[in-house]
Amino acid sequence: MLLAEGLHHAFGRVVALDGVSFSLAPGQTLAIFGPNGAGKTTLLKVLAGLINPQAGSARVDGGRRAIGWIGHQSHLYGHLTVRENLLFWGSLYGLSAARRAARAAEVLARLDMSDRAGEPVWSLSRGLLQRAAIAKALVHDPAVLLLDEPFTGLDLAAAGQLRVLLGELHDGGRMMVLATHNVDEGAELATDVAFQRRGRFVHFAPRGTRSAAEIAAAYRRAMADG
Amino acid sequence: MPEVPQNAGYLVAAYIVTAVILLGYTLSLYRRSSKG
Amino acid sequence: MSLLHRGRWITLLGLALLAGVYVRALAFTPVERLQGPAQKIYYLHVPAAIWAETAMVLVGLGSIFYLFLKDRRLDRFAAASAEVGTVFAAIVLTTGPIWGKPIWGTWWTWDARLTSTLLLFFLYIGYLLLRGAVRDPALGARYAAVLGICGMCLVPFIHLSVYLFRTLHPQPIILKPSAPSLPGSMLATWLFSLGVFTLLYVGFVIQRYALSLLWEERNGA
Amino acid sequence: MAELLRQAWAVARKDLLLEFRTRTAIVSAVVFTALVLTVFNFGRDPTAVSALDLAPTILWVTFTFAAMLALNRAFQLELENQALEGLLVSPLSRTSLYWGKLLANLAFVAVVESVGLPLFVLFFNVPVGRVLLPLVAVIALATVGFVAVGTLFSALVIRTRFAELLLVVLLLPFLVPPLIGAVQVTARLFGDRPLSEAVGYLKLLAAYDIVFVSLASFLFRFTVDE
Repeated sequence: MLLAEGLHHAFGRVVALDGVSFSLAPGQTLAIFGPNGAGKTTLLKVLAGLINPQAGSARVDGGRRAIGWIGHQSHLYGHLTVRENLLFWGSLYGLSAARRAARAAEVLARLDMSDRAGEPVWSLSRGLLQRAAIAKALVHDPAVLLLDEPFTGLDLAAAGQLRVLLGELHDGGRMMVLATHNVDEGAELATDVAFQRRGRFVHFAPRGTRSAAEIAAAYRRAMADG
Repeated sequence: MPEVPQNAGYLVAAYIVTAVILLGYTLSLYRRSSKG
Repeated sequence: MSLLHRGRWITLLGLALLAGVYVRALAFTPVERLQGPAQKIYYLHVPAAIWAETAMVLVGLGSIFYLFLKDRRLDRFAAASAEVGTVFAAIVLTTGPIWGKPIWGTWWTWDARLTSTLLLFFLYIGYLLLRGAVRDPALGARYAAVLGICGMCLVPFIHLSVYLFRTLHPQPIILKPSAPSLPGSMLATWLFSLGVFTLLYVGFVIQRYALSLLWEERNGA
Repeated sequence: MAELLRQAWAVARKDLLLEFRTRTAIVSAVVFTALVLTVFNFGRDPTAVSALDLAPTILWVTFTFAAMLALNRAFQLELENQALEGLLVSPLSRTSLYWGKLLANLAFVAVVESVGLPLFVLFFNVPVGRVLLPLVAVIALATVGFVAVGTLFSALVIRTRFAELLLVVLLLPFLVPPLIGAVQVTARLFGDRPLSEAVGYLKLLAAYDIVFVSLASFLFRFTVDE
């Protein structure tokens, strides 16, 4: 379960969150669309515990152990190998030595990077680096996966691969919150859709049978009216 | 009776320096507050 | 009457009374036989040193409460107290050598108070530089608070290490530079001066506090 | 408590592994120490000033410089590898992060000191034999003091512009008390004076360590949290 209640946060006079409340059950994926500066990243950072909100509260069952974060930073140490990175992060998430070794192997296999396990991260290409970053975010099998503009900077092929991969992550009870300013990305992954503007959800509803195109049109209408 | 050392010059210098620093800071505060 | 004006009035009153201290010290207080007239530098040097240090302790206290209460007023006070503390430290570091030359024959002596004020001065410079180096006001306030608290906790250690160091090289008791055990009228002048420096501290801090308010309104921080 | 130490050790181990992999920082620090000791040797006229009088100051000025080199690179690792956000998202407590960095810094400085001390004895033929143990003890006692404060301050300056310079300026007043204590105790040791004379300074060093390690552990969170 993920619960956000009455979130308010501002940086000086710039309002980032102006009363956001929603909850997410296992298996649900929320896609949040909104222009830059709508407060999407702030919302994700509050959910991840990086920022404590000036008002309201955000809670995830299992706390930080249950949260996976994929942002613009890889969180990987260049001079460590891919496996060494995964083992290090696994130990921070409280996995026992055996458990983290198993998880590392499992996650690398899932991202078909097992052959790269022994290579230093600095030698990886951009696409491989992105996959290694996702591997890191999954090593502790998080209940909630928070993705902040994951598609930015990826070429078409890498974006496609990422979309397939995220699709597969729907398994089990995993919850996902994806924030992006590009409405053409991620709409089809979502079980629920929200439009965020000036710190508020101007639209929040299940995707239902709406196609990505319909959602994009609805988004443009919502953003257009003043 | 040992003769009292004649070092009044230093005394005056110290008092002037203190006054200059305090007045200087007062001025600085005034200038910074009125700057447009 | 705005805060700024109130601060200015207090400062002007303080400066006027300071003139009173000058007259009283120079004309109406007896000359100390051993050190000669230069001894009267004391009446400014010691109160300034006391307030240079007290200001740092107040910066630390303001910083502790700021970190817990996140109240911007405490942060403004800490910034003001640090700047004013720097000014008083500057007074000590200028009058100190001027006093040292006639009494010890050298411009700089590792006298306990002078040395501890020098360290305090470096602490202040670091504090002001840190505040200047961080652009985001909220972040700058938090970082300054961390340094302010460490600075306050350092003051006793500065004293300990400096006075401990000094007791190993005992200076002649007669010219005991640190504690001003002064007879009658000299003590009165000294206390009067301490009072004036207190007033100056308050006036300056209020003005500097009001200045921060002004800057915040101006660039909408 | 065990969890705190375990996590701290994970961070320290990662830092030292990275340090071992790149080695540039540790080698340059050791070379720098040797250089400073050499310069000190040329800097004095052996006939005028006996080595013994200057020895404590030379030793401690060298060690202080070496320590400051170490302090800067600690959080540089996180910045270069874009990993600080990952550490803050993970369940790693801020105190453990601080202790991890402190341990790594102390290990780094210990390596430099363990090379610097023999060189120092060699260059200045200081009779260290009998007093080696107490000397190492006072070196450790003083180093913990300023590295504890330095580790906290390096987190403060890491995001400012002139990080290296600012760190030195902020740290200078905090170096003096432990430095005075260390030089005084070292002078007594070299002068074969009974340690009882230096008890005051030993207490100063111990009190400094206790106060500033606990203070820095508490204040560290404010340097990283939003």
